[in-house]
Amino acid sequence: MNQITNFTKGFLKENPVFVLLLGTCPALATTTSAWNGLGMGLATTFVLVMSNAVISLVKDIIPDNVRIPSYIVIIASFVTIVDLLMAAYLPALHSQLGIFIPLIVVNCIVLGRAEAFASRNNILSSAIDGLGMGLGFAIGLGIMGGIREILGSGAIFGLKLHLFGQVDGMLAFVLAPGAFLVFGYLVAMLNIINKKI
Amino acid sequence: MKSTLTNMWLVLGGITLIAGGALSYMFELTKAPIEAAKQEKLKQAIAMVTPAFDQMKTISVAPADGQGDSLTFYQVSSKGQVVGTAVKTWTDKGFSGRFWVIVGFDTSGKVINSNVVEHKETPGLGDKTDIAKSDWNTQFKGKDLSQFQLKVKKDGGQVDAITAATISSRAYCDALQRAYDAYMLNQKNTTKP
Amino acid sequence: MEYIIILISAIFVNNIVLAQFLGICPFIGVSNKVSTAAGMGGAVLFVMVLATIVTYLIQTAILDPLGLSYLQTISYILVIAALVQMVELMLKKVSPTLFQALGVYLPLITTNCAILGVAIMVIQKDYNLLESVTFAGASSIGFTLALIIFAAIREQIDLMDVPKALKGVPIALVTAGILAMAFMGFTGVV
Amino acid sequence: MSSFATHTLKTFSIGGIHPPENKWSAGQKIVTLPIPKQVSIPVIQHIGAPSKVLVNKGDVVKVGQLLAESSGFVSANVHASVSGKVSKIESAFDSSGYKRISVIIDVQGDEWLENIDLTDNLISNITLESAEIVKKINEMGIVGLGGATFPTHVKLSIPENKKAEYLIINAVECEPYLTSDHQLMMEKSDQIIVGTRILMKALKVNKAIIGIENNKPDAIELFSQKLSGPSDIEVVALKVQYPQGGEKQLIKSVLNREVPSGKLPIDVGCVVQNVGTAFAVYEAIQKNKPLIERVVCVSGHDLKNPSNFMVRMGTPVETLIEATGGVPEGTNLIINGGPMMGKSISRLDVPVTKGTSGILMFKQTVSNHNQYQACIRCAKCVSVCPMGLEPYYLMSLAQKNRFDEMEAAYPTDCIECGSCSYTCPSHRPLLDFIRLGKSEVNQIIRQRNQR
Amino acid sequence: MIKHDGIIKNIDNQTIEISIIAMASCASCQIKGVCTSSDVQEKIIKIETTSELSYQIGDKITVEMSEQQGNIAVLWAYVLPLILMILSLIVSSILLSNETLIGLLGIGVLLPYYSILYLLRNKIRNQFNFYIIKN
Amino acid sequence: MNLNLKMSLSPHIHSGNSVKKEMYGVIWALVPVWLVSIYFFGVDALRVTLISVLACLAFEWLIQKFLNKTESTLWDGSAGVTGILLAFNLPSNLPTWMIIVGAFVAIAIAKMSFGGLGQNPFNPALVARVFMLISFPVQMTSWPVPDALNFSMVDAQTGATALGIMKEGLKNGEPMSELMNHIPETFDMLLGRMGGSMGEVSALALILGGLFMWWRKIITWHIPVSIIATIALFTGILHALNPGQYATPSFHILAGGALLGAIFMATDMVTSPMSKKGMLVFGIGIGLITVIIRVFGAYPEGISFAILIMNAFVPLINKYLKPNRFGKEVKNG
Amino acid sequence: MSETIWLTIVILVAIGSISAIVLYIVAKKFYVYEDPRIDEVVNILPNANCGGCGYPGCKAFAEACTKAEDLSNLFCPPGGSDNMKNVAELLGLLAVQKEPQVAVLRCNGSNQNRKKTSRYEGVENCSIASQFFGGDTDCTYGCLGYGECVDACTFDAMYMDKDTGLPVIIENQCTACGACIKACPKDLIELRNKGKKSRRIFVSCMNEDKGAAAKKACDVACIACNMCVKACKYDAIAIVNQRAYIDFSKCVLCRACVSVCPTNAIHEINFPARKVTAEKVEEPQLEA
Ligand SMILES: Cc1cc2nc3c(=O)[nH]c(=O)nc-3n(C[C@H](O)[C@H](O)[C@H](O)COP(=O)(O)O)c2cc1C
Ligand SMILES: Cc1cc2nc3c(=O)[nH]c(=O)nc-3n(C[C@H](O)[C@H](O)[C@H](O)COP(=O)(O)O)c2cc1C
Ligand SMILES: Cc1cc2nc3c(=O)[nH]c(=O)nc-3n(C[C@H](O)[C@H](O)[C@H](O)COP(=O)(O)O)c2cc1C
Ligand SMILES: Cc1cc2nc3c(=O)[nH]c(=O)nc-3n(C[C@H](O)[C@H](O)[C@H](O)CO)c2cc1C
Ligand code: SF4
Ligand code: SF4
Ligand code: SF4
Ligand code: SF4
Ligand code: FES
Repeated sequence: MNQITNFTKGFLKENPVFVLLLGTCPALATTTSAWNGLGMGLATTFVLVMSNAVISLVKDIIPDNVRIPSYIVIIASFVTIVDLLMAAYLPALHSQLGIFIPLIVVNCIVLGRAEAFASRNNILSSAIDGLGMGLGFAIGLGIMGGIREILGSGAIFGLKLHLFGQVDGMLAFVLAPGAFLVFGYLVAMLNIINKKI
Repeated sequence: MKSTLTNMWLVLGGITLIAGGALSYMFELTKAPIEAAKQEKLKQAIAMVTPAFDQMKTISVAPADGQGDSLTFYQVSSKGQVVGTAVKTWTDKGFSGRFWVIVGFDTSGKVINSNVVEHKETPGLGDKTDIAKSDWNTQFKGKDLSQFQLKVKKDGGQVDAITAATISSRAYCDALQRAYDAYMLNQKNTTKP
Repeated sequence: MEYIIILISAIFVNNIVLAQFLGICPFIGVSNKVSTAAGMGGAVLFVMVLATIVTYLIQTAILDPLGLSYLQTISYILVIAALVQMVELMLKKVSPTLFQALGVYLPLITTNCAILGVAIMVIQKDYNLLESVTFAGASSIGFTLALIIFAAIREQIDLMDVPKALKGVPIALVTAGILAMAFMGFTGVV
Repeated sequence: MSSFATHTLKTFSIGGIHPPENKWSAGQKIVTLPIPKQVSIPVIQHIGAPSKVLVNKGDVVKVGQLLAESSGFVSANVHASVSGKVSKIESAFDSSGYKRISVIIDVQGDEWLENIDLTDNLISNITLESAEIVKKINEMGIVGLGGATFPTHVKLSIPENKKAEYLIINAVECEPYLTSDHQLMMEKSDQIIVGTRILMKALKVNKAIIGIENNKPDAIELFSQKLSGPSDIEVVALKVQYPQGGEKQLIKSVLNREVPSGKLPIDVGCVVQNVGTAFAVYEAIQKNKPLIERVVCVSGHDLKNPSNFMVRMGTPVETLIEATGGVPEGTNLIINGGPMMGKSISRLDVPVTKGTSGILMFKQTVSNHNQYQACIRCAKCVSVCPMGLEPYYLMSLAQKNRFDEMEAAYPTDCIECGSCSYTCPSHRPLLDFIRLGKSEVNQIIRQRNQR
Repeated sequence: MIKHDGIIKNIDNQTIEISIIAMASCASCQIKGVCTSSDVQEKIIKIETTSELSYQIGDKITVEMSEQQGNIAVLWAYVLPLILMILSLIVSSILLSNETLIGLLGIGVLLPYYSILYLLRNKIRNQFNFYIIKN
Repeated sequence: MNLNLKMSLSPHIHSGNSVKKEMYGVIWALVPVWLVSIYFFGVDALRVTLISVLACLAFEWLIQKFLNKTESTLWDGSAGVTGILLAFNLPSNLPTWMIIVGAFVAIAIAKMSFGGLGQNPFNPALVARVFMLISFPVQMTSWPVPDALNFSMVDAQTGATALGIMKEGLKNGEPMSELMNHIPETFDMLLGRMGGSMGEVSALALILGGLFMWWRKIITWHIPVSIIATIALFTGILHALNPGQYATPSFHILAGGALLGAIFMATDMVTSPMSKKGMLVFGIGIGLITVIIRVFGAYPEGISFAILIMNAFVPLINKYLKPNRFGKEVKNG
Repeated sequence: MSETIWLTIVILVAIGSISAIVLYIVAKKFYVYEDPRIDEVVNILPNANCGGCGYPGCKAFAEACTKAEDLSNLFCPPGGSDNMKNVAELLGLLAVQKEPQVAVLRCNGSNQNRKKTSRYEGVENCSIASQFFGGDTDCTYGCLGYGECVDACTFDAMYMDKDTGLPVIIENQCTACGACIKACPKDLIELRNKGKKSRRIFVSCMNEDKGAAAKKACDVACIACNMCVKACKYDAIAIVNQRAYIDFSKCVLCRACVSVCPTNAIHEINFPARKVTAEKVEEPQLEA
């Protein structure tokens, strides 16, 4: 496969959030603002790239029967590493994302990519695949966070936009209902876009 | 690869071994920064409501009326001299759920500053009690609570309530009152360094 | 009282799906029929409680005393994965008929997300064992409740002429959004 | 409304509607229509298997002569309604809009078979035995005249493990506009009573009930008078409510018995027959007269003379209409039967058959089945359905071709009364889709039973 | 009724082995290959028949089971052990104070439960009926 | 001979009822309420209603024309009803743009996303109201104090609703007897002389409208009666147990939106159950949840949430509480 | 080495190996090797998920293919023979060769050829209409024109021609999945071999009435006059139920029958034009 399409497919055609609907929980929970969404996405990207690379490196020595447990250990290790690093150096973001950092380990994209891609391809392709998918995820979360932030608190990346006069924004968008609504309409939009191209 | 019992053991053992090694190394590496970050957070919260300090002492104190969970006192001192106390206090009168506030008193019992630690109030309403969202709680700065009527104006006090969030405003006052009462009651034994 | 508060809170006020955003995948993906949703709820209930007990024990008996709580993620996920499989294996050995009936009846979801999430949350909330079990049970009841309501709504929507672009997952999400809005009415009940 | 209007009037329990009655031809004496020049007699005029044609082109037949013979248990004989020469045997349109094998007879005179008693004498003495009655009813080609044209002998042949307790005579005529049963009752009450007794004898029951809706006070009075005193036949006045004429509803109304879903009236010990059928039975048994003519009510918007006619089977519908003064200007819908259950017809050369109870000519019709809106889930259809079904749901499933699921919603219970479509504010053609679903579900059930 | 399409894999005396291809809701899903939340693997169902039926290996068939039976299965497999587990937790927590022990007792109750299930396995088998319909 | 006859299937006659007639019936029933709200809230009441209705119609038209490309149902009145009921759920001093946002949520999100009239599982006006309540809590909880025939354009004074006063007071630990002094008289509540949303203030006008709809057979009694009865019963029990803590049933029924909700919003046929049994269960559910939220929850008013929550249960209710089928159980007399 | 590192490794290895044992046992009992070829087969397939093959979706079909020992019972109509050949190649099996087929409409009772005798104002649904009456013309066998077949086609291979009132099949889009055949209550659609150069000849009429009645109802009805039967040298035509039927396994596309038909009931498709005899309503790809 061409490395470029390999890299870009995660953006639109196979966008993990809006098309494949993987990792819906973090997508809903952590997108209260653009930074949070992006942060979560990048953390996932890190895990994805690293675990894809490592798995493709060791794929040949892993016996079939312990494939899944081995993958889980590898992935979980990277998740723990991200968790520790963020706690140490990005404490504010870490506390915002909370429980959803350890939950990266069960995010379907990570294990799914390991199974479907990294276990069959070389290290470079796997890393690129991970990066593409991860960035697709991160951008998706970032956009969703951005929309919710603009509508919900009238700001983007923390910058106040003063859109709504006497109120900051429509609070529903930073709360649970807004997450579902924005997600729903974004999925629909990507449906349409993908059909058009 | 075909699986046999030995290669499975070897591989899985190897992977966990390496993972364990890497993780523990990482843990050792980040231990200090994490601890520092945690301390930093607390310190910042305390520093915001107290004068500059170089030492801190943590004490757990029961509320003045003896009801409910105890409060945490962070007695701060500079150059061996107690300069103030930050009190982490709570109230259940919030709009929803328990409401945690930290308030700093100087040695005379005046409020230095106060802020929200943790709350479940509605974003946009109750969260205006947070200094990051609005400067509502600056009205308590420097107030001597023995003179200042710690009640919202509607209830005959001196506090301007947040528009449409009287409940949260009241709760905040309640938390401060609890801290103040406990502080005054315990002042005798806590002023000693 | 403590337990009742945990129960009501986890079912209605902080519903695991509608407010905590855990287990969304099965919620969106598998909730098409009411009967299956109810059955699945039973399965999740059992697995969630069992997993919570085991991970709680691991945390309090092994990780905490040894100062290794940072191994939470990795050990939980391994244990949960193994546990779920073991239950299945037991069942198959013990009563092949039941196993088959379940095989026909349910898409066996492991809802890793929700199970791991609840296991971690009980530790974060400093619950004791019984509180943890209550919380896990209540969370899965909340999950089942949301799933059943949602399955019924989707059965109905299935008969409607939803605009093409919104068919399927998008309209399910919009519905979930409105449902979450409605459930916000329970704010402050506990 | 009348002296019988008491608040204790009986009716059925669930659903029902009350459309404007518009019984314009009420009270019009039954006029015997002249015999037309040519008749076209389809060999299938009943529910069941088509009959086998016995005559050939060129044969000369007499009135009452057997034209086609019943070809199975659920099937019926067809007799010549006129005398003359068989000019053709071909498929011709009947009122269903499909072509059917029909015997076309060019009328010559009016020659009857000798054994038919053409006098007006009332013969009340029933000489035949139960089994003989059923046999003769079969021979005479009697089918139910209440609309379904179900062969009467089949209904009278009670399966061995069941027992009839009541004969119920359906004199409800709940369809708006139609008056044929009403007029028949006013003019042939004695014959109907004898016919009822014949049916009772055939069924070996000693109790019959005639159910009449309260909008026919004269008929109620007449029959009550004739049957006053302790009698084996009881007259029950019923509250006006469509579709009280549906046999399950009627049984519920008069006896408060509920025929279980998927079961027949006989399962609750009842047999329901139309008054017209009772009259036909009388004529068949006592007078040897096969079912060759019936009362047809002709009515409609702006019609000059709404009438009730006694018509030979096979007479073109056109003849009836002309006798009432022709199709009124602006008529755009002609219905064979009542407005709730009848079928529209597109041509006037189709024949009157055993099932034709009325011909209605309408100007503006409110029902346009093609312009309907989305269901607003108002539950009106649910509340009027006499069978307690959920028409909105059945229609949605049928629209989406989800017939598998539909089975669980009991479309087979639907009696096709049309109350749901009548009442739906969104003008949804509920019954159209339910009929479709019904036939598909029946097919599924049949397939399953075959396995 | 719950219906699944399947293929006959094996016929052995009175037992028919059917492979259920995929759960209906997953069959058309584009990511079922990578999904970990639902089990989309092949499931093998063994059905004992009493009558000689004209099935062949490779026949496409539909397996049917009533929803009620499904619910009974869930009851036996999950709900009852859950109730036992919770009861055992409550009882032992009244008697004991060591949480680890309480927890182990809670889980431990599953062992006798499964043993009982094992003893009852033939009884249970008679409670469940699957129907197979040839497509 | 070709008469150009129409071939159509039975039945050939129709009751003449139509969606339009039903919807305009509701609009007529709402007129008294509207007049009362204009009487008390002045020009602002007019403004809010007008904007809300126009915005609802506009969104309905735009979406049907350009997005869904379905036939226009603009004039069947359903969007109008949604607009009016939405307006009746708002304080009369709400800024115009917020009303438009609400109309958008009602029509675009809650109605058209599901396919339009008849397809939406949730009551559009209530989805909008709850959305706005969550989004604009300040504006949505400051109620203008009613002032008869005040047509001046000056901003009216704002205050809390009777329920709001009650909730806040109880949170603050004030005793019920004390609180009752701040609360309007029963008679005022009947007429509408109290703070609140435009449509909920006058109990009499609401009941009048309800009776009109019942007479026109637009609604049946089951839903409103079961809601009100449940609220009365439940609050009655609580009041009897502890009068110092819980208000009287009549207060709970007359203050706030209980009547508006029970008569006009819970009865929305699209989002309520199909069988009579179902309607009763639906009503009881709404009553219970309303009281739970009002008495134990954070929100002073609970009927909007209660109706939405029960809307979610409607498909389940429809599935398990079917109408009595003829011949299902054999009843032989 | 610090204590943490020690403990970590010990605990992790312990937990890892315990769960690994469980997972191993389970995997051994449960794991079904998912044939990677399934995905490859899916990639070859048209991925229309139309169900034409009898499986719930393309993936299920692919799975069946990889498991099957021979492909004789497996055929994907949309993909056609070429596609199956590729699948077979990939799996190292023998493919079934089926002549490519296409749907044809066996009714030419357009608005022009068949006059309306009544006005149907019912639900526009062929099944419902056909249950109710024979149709709004005197031919009770012909197309009702409410487009149920068009709705059934998932490949957009059909549309209703407003002028003729008949459905039209777009030849190169039709995959011969047969959905329309199931949908049509009048059984008017048939799958016929595409024929050489996509040419085919068939009788476009299903009327069973006697000649005169049929002709009266519709200008292009087959009147069972036997002319074509006589004209065909290959015995490909037979008259059953008052209408002719051309067996496409015998027809050699000689066109002899076409010109003798007095009512133009026989259609030829994709033939070069010849001397103009009568106007014919043809399928549109002739122009295209
Ligand atoms: C969605 C919503 C959220 C609210 N959140 C809060 C809150 O967090 N804090 C608060 O004091 N009041 C909150 N309120 C308002 C209270 O219910 C109550 O109306 C208000 O405190 C009355 O006080 P006022 O006199 O300040 O208007 C909220 C109201 C709504 C509708
Ligand atoms: C297969 C079949 C068997 C029937 N057997 C009996 C019977 O044994 N006894 C009876 O009273 N009616 C019998 N019926 C007649 C029906 O109950 C009913 O009268 C008939 O379908 C006409 O009903 P309608 O005029 O209400 O539409 C039978 C009908 C069918 C279709
Ligand atoms: C909706 C409905 C309405 C009916 N109305 C009448 C009616 O008014 N009069 C009548 O005799 N039969 C009516 N029938 C037919 C009866 O159900 C029943 O078939 C008939 O009375 C049996 O008698 P028969 O076999 O003598 O026709 C109606 C049937 C249905 C389904
Ligand atoms: C009795 C009745 C009550 C109604 N109540 C509401 C309502 O509360 N909210 C609303 O948006 N529409 C209401 N409508 C209008 C209509 O049903 C609503 O717009 C649909 O839900 C849109 O599909 C009502 C209509 C009727 C007939
Ligand atoms: S036609 Fe059928 S579904 Fe409709 S009301 Fe009558 S019985 Fe009920
Ligand atoms: S009467 Fe019409 S609109 Fe009302 S529920 Fe039935 S189908 Fe729907
Ligand atoms: S539905 Fe008919 S026209 Fe469409 S692809 Fe299938 S066979 Fe061809
Ligand atoms: S071919 Fe058949 S399905 Fe298609 S429009 Fe004609 S009648 Fe209807
Ligand atoms: S991401 Fe949470 S269940 Fe899938």
